[in-house]
Amino acid sequence: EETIKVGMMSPNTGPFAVIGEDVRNGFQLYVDEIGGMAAGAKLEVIFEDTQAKPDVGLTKIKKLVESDGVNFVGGIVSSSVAYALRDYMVEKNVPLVVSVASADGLTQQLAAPNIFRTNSSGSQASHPFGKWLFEQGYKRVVMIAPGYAMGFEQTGGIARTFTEAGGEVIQSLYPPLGTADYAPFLTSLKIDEADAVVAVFAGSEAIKFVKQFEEYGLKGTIPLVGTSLLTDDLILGQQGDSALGIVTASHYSSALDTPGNAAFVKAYREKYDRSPTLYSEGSYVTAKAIHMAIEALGGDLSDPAKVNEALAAVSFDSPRGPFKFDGYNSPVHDIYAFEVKRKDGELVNEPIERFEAVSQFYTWSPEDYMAMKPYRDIANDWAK
Amino acid sequence: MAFYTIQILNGLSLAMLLFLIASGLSVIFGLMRIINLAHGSFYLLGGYFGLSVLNQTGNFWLAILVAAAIVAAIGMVLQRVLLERVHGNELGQVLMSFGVLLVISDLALWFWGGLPQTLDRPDFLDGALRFAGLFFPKYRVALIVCGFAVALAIWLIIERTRIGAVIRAGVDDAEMVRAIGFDIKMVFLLVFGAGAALAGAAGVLGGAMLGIYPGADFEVVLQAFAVVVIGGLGSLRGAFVGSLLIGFSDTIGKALLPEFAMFTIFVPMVAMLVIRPEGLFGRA
Amino acid sequence: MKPSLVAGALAVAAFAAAAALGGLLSSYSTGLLIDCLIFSVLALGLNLLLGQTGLPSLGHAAYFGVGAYTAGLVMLHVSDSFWWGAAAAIATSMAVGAAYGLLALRTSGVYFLIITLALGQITFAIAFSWRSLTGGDDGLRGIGRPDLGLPGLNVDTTAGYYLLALTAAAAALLLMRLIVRSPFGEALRGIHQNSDRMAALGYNVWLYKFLAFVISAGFAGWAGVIFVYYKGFISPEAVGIVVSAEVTLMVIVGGAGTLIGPFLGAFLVVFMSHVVSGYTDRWLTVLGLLYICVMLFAPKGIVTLVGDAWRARRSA
Amino acid sequence: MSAQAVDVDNVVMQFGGLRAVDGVSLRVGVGERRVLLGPNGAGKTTLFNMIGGQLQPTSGAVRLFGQDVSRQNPYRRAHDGLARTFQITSLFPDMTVGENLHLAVRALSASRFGMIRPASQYPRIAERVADVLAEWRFPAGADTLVSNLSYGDQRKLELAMAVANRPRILLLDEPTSGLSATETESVVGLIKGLPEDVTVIVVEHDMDVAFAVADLFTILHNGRLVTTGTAAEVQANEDIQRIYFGEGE
Amino acid sequence: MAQPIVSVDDVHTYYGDSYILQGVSLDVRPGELVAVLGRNGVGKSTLASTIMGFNPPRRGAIRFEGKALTRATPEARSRAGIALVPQGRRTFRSLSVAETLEIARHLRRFDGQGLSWTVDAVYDAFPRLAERRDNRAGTLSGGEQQMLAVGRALVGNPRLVILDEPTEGLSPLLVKELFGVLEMVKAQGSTILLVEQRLKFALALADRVVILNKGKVVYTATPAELQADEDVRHRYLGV
Ligand SMILES: Nc1ncnc2c1ncn2[C@@H]1O[C@H](COP(=O)(O)OP(=O)(O)OP(=O)(O)O)[C@@H](O)[C@H]1O
Ligand SMILES: Nc1ncnc2c1ncn2[C@@H]1O[C@H](COP(=O)(O)OP(=O)(O)OP(=O)(O)O)[C@@H](O)[C@H]1O
Ligand SMILES: [Mg+2]
Ligand SMILES: [Mg+2]
Repeated sequence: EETIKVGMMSPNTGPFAVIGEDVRNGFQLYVDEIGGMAAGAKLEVIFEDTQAKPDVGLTKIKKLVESDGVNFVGGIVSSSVAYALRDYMVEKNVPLVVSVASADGLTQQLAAPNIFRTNSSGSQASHPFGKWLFEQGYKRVVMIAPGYAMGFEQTGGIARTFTEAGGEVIQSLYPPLGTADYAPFLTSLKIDEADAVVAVFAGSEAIKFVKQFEEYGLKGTIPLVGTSLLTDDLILGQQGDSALGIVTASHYSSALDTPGNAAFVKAYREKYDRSPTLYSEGSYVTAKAIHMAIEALGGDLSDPAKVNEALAAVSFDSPRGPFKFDGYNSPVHDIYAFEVKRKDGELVNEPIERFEAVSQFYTWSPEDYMAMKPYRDIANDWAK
Repeated sequence: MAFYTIQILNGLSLAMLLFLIASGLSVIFGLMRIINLAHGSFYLLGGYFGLSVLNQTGNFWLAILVAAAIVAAIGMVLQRVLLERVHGNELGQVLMSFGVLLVISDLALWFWGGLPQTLDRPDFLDGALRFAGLFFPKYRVALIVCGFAVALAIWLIIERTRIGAVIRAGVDDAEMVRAIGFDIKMVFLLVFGAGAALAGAAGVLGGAMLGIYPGADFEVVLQAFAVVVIGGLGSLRGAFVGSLLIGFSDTIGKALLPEFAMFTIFVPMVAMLVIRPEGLFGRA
Repeated sequence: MKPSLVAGALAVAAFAAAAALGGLLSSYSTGLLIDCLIFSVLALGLNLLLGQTGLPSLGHAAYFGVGAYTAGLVMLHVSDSFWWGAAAAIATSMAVGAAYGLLALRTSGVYFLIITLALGQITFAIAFSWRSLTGGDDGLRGIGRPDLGLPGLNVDTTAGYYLLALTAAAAALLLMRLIVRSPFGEALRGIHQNSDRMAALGYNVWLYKFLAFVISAGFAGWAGVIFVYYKGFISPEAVGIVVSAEVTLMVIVGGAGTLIGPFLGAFLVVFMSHVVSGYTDRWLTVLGLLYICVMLFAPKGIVTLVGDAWRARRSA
Repeated sequence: MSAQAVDVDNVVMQFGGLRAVDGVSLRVGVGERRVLLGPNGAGKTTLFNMIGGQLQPTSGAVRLFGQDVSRQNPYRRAHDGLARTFQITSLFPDMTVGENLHLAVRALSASRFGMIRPASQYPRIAERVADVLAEWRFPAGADTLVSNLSYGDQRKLELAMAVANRPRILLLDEPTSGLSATETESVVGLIKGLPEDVTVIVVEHDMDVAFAVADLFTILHNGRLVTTGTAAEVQANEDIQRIYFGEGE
Repeated sequence: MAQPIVSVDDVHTYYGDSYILQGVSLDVRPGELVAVLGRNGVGKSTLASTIMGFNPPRRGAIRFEGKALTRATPEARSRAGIALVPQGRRTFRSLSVAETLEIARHLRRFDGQGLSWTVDAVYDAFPRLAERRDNRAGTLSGGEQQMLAVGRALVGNPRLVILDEPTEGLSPLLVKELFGVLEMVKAQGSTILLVEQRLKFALALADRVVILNKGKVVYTATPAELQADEDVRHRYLGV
């Protein structure tokens, strides 16, 4: 009996461990759903810990490719890890399906036939959201986000469409990653002059930020909006009522009402006793994309070019809705605006608006888009 | 004006949190010269144990007490079983306590999961104080008061019981301290336990302000060491002033020069050490 | 035969055996060995400060990172020559080492530890935030394998690069051996034990410490060169406190103040974090327990323990 | 001009509220043997520390062979020919006796910054170490770790390291304290056997030793120089008898 | 004769592999002052630290006031009434004079015979220490540290004081003072074991002298007998 091997890379230790767990769970759930078989072959999944360190990630992926001889690699949470692996994977021409890392460049300037991504790219959800914010009546905003690529890209996307629509960014603050206390930043925000605060944080920082936002009396004074990491399903419970009313944008929340989602949420909860998140869903979709490609090829993975083509061509219904790749192997999917609400006693990210079939290039052509300066190099230039 | 008032209060609250974390270390490291990187683990464990107690009972004060007690016990076992064996071997202490830090953080991840957790504060400390058009969280006010109280208490204990002198003597020449009749091992053990208890309590207090999550141990231990060293080894006053300095330089720096936020702790730290190579109140 | 000849022959044999290993092992295992060698060189350099001179630097990743970034930038913007890259990298590392040394050597003991830590974090912050030069948190990528200018030597393959790394590490070891056994090295040991007396005897203690600092930074830069050409990228993580702390632990585990200790420590720690983590999620617990056990049974490091046992047997 | 070997000019050393040395001037000619006497805490070691460079005077100047060295580091003064011992033994405890002497002998040689040739392969230095070892005889052997030496032998090594480099000025801070009678005698012999042009200043509480090695005596008290004189003068001076020997009150 | 206050019985002590005390036996009776003499490196300090409990003997027994102490910890011995003035002073560098005396007197108070030592009594005996009260021991002059080490031992009001070369580094004046102090201690009924290089000093105080050579007791006598025996003096003490 033939075996097809898939490597899964995620951080199992350190601050990102909990995301890594979601990534493994989502993948495993799908593999279990198909009985561990693809096109008649046994699907073997090998998990490796990237430790969220680029050079460790590179060593691990070398093990997967050279020592274990995997046919696909999925996973990857940190963008810096993804960047570190990219050249090696392109050289080896083994398909890499990134489930979480959102760095824009991976599927834009650095796009390659064997590099795929299943979650939104950094600014993908921000583009429609920025325009929408303006349409909601916000004219002037202040932005705050962690001072690294993720923060720059997610705020950048909002800032671009928001300002193009006629809005104004009056201040942008980028506290360094790992900031213990947001008090000095919160108390420096020019909220008197703004209609809303745009914030992008993740994990423990998001919890801290949202709590401190309330502590300093800002909640209720000025709306807080952002991208989904700020209140994702993983941390929402910890944020408690402080998060109520926050509006964010993303392609997924467990509260989505799509045909595929209810069953997915149910299965996931049964198996792992908690709600799925955009991390586990992204990884679930990774598994499904890989599976679909194997099926399309009838299990024959001998020609790398064909494998890449098969992957690029997959399209299916996923928990988030219809899923397919664009010409640069990044997903085209619906984006939502969510609002944190309490439903049946639980906090959920309730969809309040849908933007259909959004690609990473939004309304631009890929060429025009990539000719613009990347968001991560604009950072502080939005506020005038 | 209001801007500066609030930043000063911010700085003060961060400083007092730092001091609460560093006070235990100031005793263990400053006085006894035991390099215990697992101090961060004590903080982490304190936070998690406090969380568990809080989830069971809802009593914040009980959480502090229980966390301090459990962590003190763990600390004493660690000292007796492990750290004592590398007495006087600084590099050995670094490695051994780092090993302990790894084990504890990994087991904590296993047991409590990787999700960042927050500790609920007592109701009367929720919300904010309003004065002169300013808005400042009550919990932070309590933290500031608490920091000053702990500083005073430790200072009094050391002065009153002369235990400080015995400990310092023990660091200079443990054998001779035994020769004047002190069971130096017991003294060290108790002091270590007290330092651990302080860290455990700080875990609950800090957890309620910043949350408790994997990796907090490492962050905390670095800051605590920095504070104690900048203040000058063996000087509680130093640790206190060191906390204030770092708290203020960090807060004010970030408020005034947000673009240089990554440098607001370390650049002042280097500057201080270059100007005062033995810390603010250090006596070598 | 003279003992030194025997030792020399043994060393050559060991090198040959190690070189042959590269051909026998799988490319993944060979790659792991390269990782080990890189960190060995870094640890070896740190050991000159930590073990030899008694200066506990906790910011050594800074010089490693400066070396790696410099070599990477040379490759991306200037030349693909290994020698140019290496020379520039080592020189820059040593220059940064000299600048930091001037500041750090005002202090001693734990104060030194903290100031080097702070300087390391400043370097990290620079690498992280100077996006136009360093690529920020994304790092520098797309760095190719260098041209050694030596016909017949192909470092594009893992096995070929392994030979380069092995030679680089052997060269570092030999150089360090010379330094440690030289009058200079002996003086560093003296300073470690009693710097006041050294000064009274006529040694310029500060200058020795400073030179040791700069040389040690040079070794770190050399390690950074081998690192960056092998990985093809460099990002701020490599400059941060985690790497600095790891290297320090490697030195202590192996045995501070010994020549082989840093190698042993590096191999052990790299092995643990790559291989054991493939078997259990709790590998950090295993690593932590290893540290604890080493200190329980070999408080001066493994090499020292083995050395002592050997001497005891010989004299018995 | 015939410079003094050591010329201390009105030096003051202030420690917080305490003037440990309070305006002392002292001139010791080339080849002279001088003993510093004074009660405990008189400031003798502090004065030595200022001459040796371990402390910088609060005010005043120290000249060696006519050169002002007040702001010079200890190592520079060692190169000017100054060597000293410490009252509280100051050795390299984890090295052997031989290695301690190696460090001492090498301190002034050009090879001290050598980074290539092994330290053991400098014949001239090895020779000198062997000479010193032969002269001083350490019963435990040259390969004994210093931390395993008895206190007396450590004191002896302290001295041997100071003279190993044939200094021109030698400061000895209580060289015989802790030594048994036999060893004390041999140290006295060694001091007396030093070449004539070596200037020696000794702090010594053992009067037998003091009278044996020196011709002139300088008395310090409470940080001040009381007087300088010959053995006879010292013995005849009532003040000195009172403050130092505790007689005649 | 009275029961010995401390009796050392065939004690063998090692440092690692080096065999230092090779069967030393020694009795000291209450109120007696026994001087231990011998050249450098013969094991005098080792004997002192063996009695204090720093390095317990491999073989042999030590009894104090009739109780076996061979395996007791130093702190237990201290509390039983033994104090040590170690060679090389070993004062607590970072403690002030006052702090040192304060912690040293802390635990014990004997309802001793005669006058008991208080911190003030130490200051009276060594006025210099009173002046330096607030200075850290690490900055004291050598002689001052020696006084402090003696004071530290005395404020515990021990029944047995072991002094290891206490006159080392003391000026003649202070040697005299110390002499007076030791006479006073003796007069109070404490017992003293004195290791000394200064023969005159030791002989003037001692009731009995013991000479150690190569880890063995080679001679026991009264001071007068030793004075008379030039051969022994020359052979073992070099005078
Ligand atoms: N670093 C210092 N800080 C404060 N006081 C000091 C320091 N060094 C020495 N002293 C004080 O200065 C005085 C003189 O000390 P010094 O060591 O010079 O005396 P000394 O004459 O050598 O005495 P001894 O014969 O006892 O060795 C002493 O009272 C001592 O306590
Ligand atoms: N820590 C140690 N480790 C190993 N050997 C030691 C140690 N301390 C002392 N020795 C050895 O033990 C022997 C006796 O030393 P001890 O200090 O008891 O001599 P001592 O009679 O007090 O001499 P001194 O008059 O010089 O003080 C010496 O040969 C010495 O080298
Ligand atoms: Mg002196
Ligand atoms: Mg002795």
